[in-house]
Amino acid sequence: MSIVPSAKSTGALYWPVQARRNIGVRSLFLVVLAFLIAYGVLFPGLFAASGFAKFTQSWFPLALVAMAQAILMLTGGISLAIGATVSLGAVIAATTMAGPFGVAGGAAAVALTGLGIGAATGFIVVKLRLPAIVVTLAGSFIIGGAALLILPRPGGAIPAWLSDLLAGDTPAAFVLLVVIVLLWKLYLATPLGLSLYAAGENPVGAYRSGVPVDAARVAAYAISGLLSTGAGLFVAAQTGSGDPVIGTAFTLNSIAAAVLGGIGFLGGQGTMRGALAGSLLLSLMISVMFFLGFTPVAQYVAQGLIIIGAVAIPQFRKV
Amino acid sequence: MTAWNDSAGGKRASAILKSRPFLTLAIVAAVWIVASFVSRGFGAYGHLRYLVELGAVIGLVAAGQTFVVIAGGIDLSVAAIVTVSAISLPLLSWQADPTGLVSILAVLVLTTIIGVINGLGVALLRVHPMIMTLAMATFLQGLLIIIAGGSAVTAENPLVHWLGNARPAGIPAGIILWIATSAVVLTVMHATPFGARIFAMGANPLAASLSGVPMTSTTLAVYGISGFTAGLAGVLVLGMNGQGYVGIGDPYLLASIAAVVLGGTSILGGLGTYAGTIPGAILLVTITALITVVNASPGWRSILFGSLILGLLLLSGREQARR
Amino acid sequence: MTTVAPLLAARGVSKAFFGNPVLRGVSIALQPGRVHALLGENGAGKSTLINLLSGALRPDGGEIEVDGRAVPRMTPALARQAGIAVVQQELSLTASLSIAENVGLGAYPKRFGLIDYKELAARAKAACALVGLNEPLSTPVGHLALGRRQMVEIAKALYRKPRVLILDEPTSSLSSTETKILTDLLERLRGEGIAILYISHRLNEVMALCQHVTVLKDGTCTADRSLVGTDATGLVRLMVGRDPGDLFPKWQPFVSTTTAISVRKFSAGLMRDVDLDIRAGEVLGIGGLVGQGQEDLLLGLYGAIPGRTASAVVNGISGLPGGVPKANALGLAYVPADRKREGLHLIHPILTNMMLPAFARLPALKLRSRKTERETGKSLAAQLAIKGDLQRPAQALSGGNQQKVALAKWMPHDPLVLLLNDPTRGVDVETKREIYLMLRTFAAAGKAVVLLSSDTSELVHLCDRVAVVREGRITATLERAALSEEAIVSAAMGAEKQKVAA
Amino acid sequence: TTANAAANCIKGDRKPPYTIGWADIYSVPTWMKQTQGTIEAEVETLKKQGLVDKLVVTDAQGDANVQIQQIQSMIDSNIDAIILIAGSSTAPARVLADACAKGIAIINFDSLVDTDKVTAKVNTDSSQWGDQAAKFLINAIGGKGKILILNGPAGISVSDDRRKGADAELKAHPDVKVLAETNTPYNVAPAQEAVTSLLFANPEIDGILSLGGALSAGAVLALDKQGRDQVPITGENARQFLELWKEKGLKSWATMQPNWLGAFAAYTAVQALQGKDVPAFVKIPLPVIDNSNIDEYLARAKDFPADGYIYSPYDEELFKKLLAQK
Ligand SMILES: Nc1ncnc2c1ncn2[C@@H]1O[C@H](COP(=O)(O)OP(=O)(O)OP(=O)(O)O)[C@@H](O)[C@H]1O
Ligand SMILES: Nc1ncnc2c1ncn2[C@@H]1O[C@H](COP(=O)(O)OP(=O)(O)OP(=O)(O)O)[C@@H](O)[C@H]1O
Ligand SMILES: [Mg+2]
Ligand SMILES: [Mg+2]
Repeated sequence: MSIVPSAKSTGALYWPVQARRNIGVRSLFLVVLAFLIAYGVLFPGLFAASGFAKFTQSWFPLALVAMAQAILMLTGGISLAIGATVSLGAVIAATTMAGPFGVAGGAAAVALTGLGIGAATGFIVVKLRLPAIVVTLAGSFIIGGAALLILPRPGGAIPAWLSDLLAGDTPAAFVLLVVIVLLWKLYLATPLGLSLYAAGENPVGAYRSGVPVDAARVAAYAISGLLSTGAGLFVAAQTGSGDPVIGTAFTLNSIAAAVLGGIGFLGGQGTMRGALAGSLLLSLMISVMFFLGFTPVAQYVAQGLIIIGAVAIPQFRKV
Repeated sequence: MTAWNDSAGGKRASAILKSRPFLTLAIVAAVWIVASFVSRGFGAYGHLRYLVELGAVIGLVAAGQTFVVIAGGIDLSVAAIVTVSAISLPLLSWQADPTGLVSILAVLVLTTIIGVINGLGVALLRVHPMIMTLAMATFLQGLLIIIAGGSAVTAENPLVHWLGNARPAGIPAGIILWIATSAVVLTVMHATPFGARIFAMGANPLAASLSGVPMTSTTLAVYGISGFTAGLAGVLVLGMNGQGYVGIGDPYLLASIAAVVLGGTSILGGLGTYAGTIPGAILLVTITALITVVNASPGWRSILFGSLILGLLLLSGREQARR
Repeated sequence: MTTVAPLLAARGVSKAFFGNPVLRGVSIALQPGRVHALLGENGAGKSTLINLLSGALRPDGGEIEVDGRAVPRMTPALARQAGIAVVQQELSLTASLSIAENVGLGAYPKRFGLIDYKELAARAKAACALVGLNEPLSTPVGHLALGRRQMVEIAKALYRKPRVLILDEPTSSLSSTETKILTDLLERLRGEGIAILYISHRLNEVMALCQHVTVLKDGTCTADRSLVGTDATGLVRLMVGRDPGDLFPKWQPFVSTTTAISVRKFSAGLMRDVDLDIRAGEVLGIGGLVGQGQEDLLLGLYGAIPGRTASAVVNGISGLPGGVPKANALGLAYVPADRKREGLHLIHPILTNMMLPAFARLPALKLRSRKTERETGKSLAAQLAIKGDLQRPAQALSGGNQQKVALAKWMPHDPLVLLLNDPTRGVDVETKREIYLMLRTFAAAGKAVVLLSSDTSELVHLCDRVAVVREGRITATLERAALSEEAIVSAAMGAEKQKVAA
Repeated sequence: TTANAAANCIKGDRKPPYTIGWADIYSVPTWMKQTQGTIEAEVETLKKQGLVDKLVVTDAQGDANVQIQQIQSMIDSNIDAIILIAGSSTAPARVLADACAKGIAIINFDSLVDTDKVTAKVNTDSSQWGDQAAKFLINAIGGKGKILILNGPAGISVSDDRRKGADAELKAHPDVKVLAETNTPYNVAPAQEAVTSLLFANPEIDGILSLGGALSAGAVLALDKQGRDQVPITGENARQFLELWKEKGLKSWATMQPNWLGAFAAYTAVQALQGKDVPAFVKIPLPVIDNSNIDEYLARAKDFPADGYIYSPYDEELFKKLLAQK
């Protein structure tokens, strides 16, 4: 251990703390950067306004669900209901926004549903001490069932102006993502937000230190639900309508993105920027493989290799 | 775990009665009894026998999954392995193998190797099990594109057909296979040093390795076993359906995990028993069958299914505090 | 002084876990300006008592009083408001958070609802300075060595500006320098009128620091008196209820010419190019400041981390063991310092923990014999005085008893070389005595013991030789005749480079 | 569409040879592989004619969101034509509109998208499918009796359309009692499991209305395993089902979603790119398999995968005829 007296002024603590957290994900950042460059070379249109807009739009929902999963995993939880929750969010958006309460009413319904589902799940997992993986598996059937009740088949509608705003040739998705990341940083700068880490890694110690462990975990589930239905709203806007099974694939993808980004399963390990980078890699991979002209078989093989490689290579450098 | 305590007779009996496996079994029985009141034919002997036969497929997949989960991992490639097994068996059948045994063995070797490769990734590349097995499932999809649909000629494998359809002494062969597998699994898990190593590895890998547990070989063995039992399930499911197809294994991924956890094995590793997974598997097929015979819209059915699992989870116990 | 209402007190508290009584009608009163020692054997209920005092657990009976007033439902939050701070043994830290964020955890200064990092930095820095913790405040705690984490835990308690400071074995993983800083600090805090409750198994510290003592035995209070006029022997008598013998067994020279382990230019982890001979029949001590690479030395020899060497002979076989199973096969055994994380499977039965090395080396599919396991377990428990049902999970044992289990599991294998990483940390005197006796007997049987210890007196009185490690090198090897606490400390600090040959 | 106006989305600025993008939703299932086989064969023919130089294939792995991203990439790479089976009947609408605006020929077949912004949609009539199947079954059980309905996954428009298509017939025959309905993937195993449980719960069953895929084979196996007599059943052209039909002497009727829809989509795309007018919706008449022609199908069985579908024969003449219909 280096026993270096701290010469830095005490005022600047926040930024050094942030910088130290990058250490674990640096190599992933490099991989992502390499893919970004490859994408830019293969498709120069990426740097045009519309190319950039479309690219961020296809990444955006995955980024949201990766965050939704990561925040749970940071507290030592997990959700297999993310996909179903995305579907429910999409369905609610597509059935309410064209109705009497309009876009604002619809957005409120989507947000409240997400918060409510998340809080309920969190309550069951945290207060009743049931294993999150099965609770959320059961939850995925219940939530998915609710989506089917609301919209038994794809349909509904999102006002065109909203679709154009969120998923037209505008950088709205990117701006939204920046705002959400800022909000996350803000949340992490609150006592409740930061206690996510303590509550995830060392709940007993955190409790003894006076951290409201249960509240922090339930809040994480609620935020996760909000992010998931939010992703659903965006997907609905992006597609102009609702589909009760549109979110299915997001469950596993969100876990893959989070783990790829260095989020551990035991709680308290990893950072949100890592999870975001993980989701970006998953999204980039699809487009890059297209432009490289991979056949489906090659796509499957390459996808597996990239995922393993991104996780294994940093491990090797540690040894 | 309590069922495997070494306490004296009476204490032991009460421990068994209080144990998770027994509790799960009691819940299965309760669901069966209630369901046969709701629906006339549900409790018929033939139906129960069929449910157990269906449970055998989940039970076989979940056998390997139990090993993996106890060892602190998870195997997301089991569904793809079941499919690979069911699809490649006809391709590997040939004339010089009249009983079909050789082809079955060949397939099981193949799926075991797939499992061992998972283990290599986890143990040597140190890729998280969830990621490693997810990537493996992706690879296997690519493999399936190549091999699926190649079985232009239905290759009749007598042993596979027997497994899927025969009923020696009135008991479906699949159930017999399951019972035999369960006996081996329970013995290996609870009565051998290998089993003890797996529990140790799952509860605290660092302490296990410092205690001399051979981590790499144990990990390879655990994932190999999972590949093997998933392969076996693929053979059985092929026999029961007469035809393999892409997607035949899909239902068994979440089902195997759910059976393991409903049976009381901790998803965090280190605690559990296959004795709980067995009723856990039967519980799942029972609920699925129950949902099928209930007349409701797909949405309500899905909600009912989820609520039942949640309710039973509440009954069958909570995760213990850890760390 | 006794007329003042105690800042914090327990009145006749009882606590049982799953029907097993752990505390029975225990009372304790913490007065301002007094360091109060809480003594007792492992498992006597000390930690449980402080958990009651600090609201982490709720008593089954009796009352907790703050400033003479009963608090019906004590919680950690209430305790904090009442100015009670607890130093738990590295328990309450979060590895991924920085030092400052750990120190302030649960009591962050706020501005507009956000953590005020500026204020946090200032206050954390002040708290850290008190305990001599000078790493950058942004360092993640996970990057710190165990002893430094312990200092963070203490800083965390001080950060709360407590009126009552409770320390549960704060020195067990501290080096002597760090211990000195702490004792000086406690002296000062006492002078400022703070009430201090101090738990330790190191009686010399207790003698030097404390004014009053409460002794617990099997969950009841057996003594509650002033320490004035009591000496260390008297203390031990209070604790064990009879006359203590000598803590350290009589040292007898053992002449042996065979070397158990011999390495040249050995590197592993922090250790660089070390030459070392470990003789059969000796207890070789490893000393030095915490975190100089001592642990890597043991782990490297044990094959648990990769090591390089110019030449190595281990129990007659040349070459380093490539991996733990190979090391075990060569007769090496390792007992880690952090028993909870590295030594034990807390959720598994005590018996299973004891049998694990056997499981690791038996043929994988040979059927187990429950009967033999039970018998082995029973005899080990008897040998090391581990009481109670061996089917309980190891986490139900008190810290000291956990340590015994971590040691006991190697005994059936008759290791030729025992690599011990601070084996008496948190162990009560009686058990320590038993362990010391065991180690000497072990050495006398012609086997080698390597004892890494943070307790210098242990090194002085128990070892045949002590190798002192500093910055990854062995800077001195002190033979028995040259062994003294001063010699070890000065070698560790590098005050003078010495190479004393006997 | 008037006679000399080009087809929808076509601007006439794209010259042969064309690059065709095949946006597959999930390439692993056998039906999809067979479909891809017909596309590849067709593309080979078109290549020989110098009309096509490349077929780009993407696989969305069942995820409608990925399919959208891949279609976007196709647009970005300025592809000439996109043929697709949609992963959602609504989701790709907006990205397809973008493609259409760029003058890319879009032929959507099998699973359709609710949008006009495509060159053409090609499909059988799902509603008619349900209607004809119900007609056959009701007729086969003599206008009254107890039936089970097996349907594909819930929440998907194809299964919903087929089921709705059966409604009118069912309403018209109040003596036909629907005992139970199930939604499962279009596969053998789940159908067999569901039907077995339903048979125990409802000992008297007169017929099974099965709405596609390999569901019927599962139902037949379930009856067979319980030693029950087979009942009239509808189905699709899955090879396993057709073989069971013959083996058990079933009273059956089947139709199909011909795999050559893929080849036809590729053909249509090139036609449209060349400035030919193509109808916005090409309705493919449902081929019917019944006892009169099942032997013809089974005679060709060995050319098809054991877990595949025996589709009706096709040739360019057929394609021309289909395009000519108004
Ligand atoms: N949560 C718990 N569940 C069950 N038993 C417990 C629990 N906590 C403590 N015990 C038991 O209570 C007894 C007292 O434990 P405690 O930790 O208070 O002892 P201690 O005096 O602190 O010992 P040590 O000196 O070893 O730290 C022990 O026998 C321990 O096994
Ligand atoms: N939920 C629990 N179930 C069983 N035992 C527990 C539980 N929580 C704590 N214990 C045990 O009770 C004892 C008291 O807990 P505590 O955290 O105070 O440790 P401790 O005795 O001070 O240990 P150490 O001396 O190693 O720090 C410990 O042995 C701990 O492992
Ligand atoms: Mg204690
Ligand atoms: Mg202790």
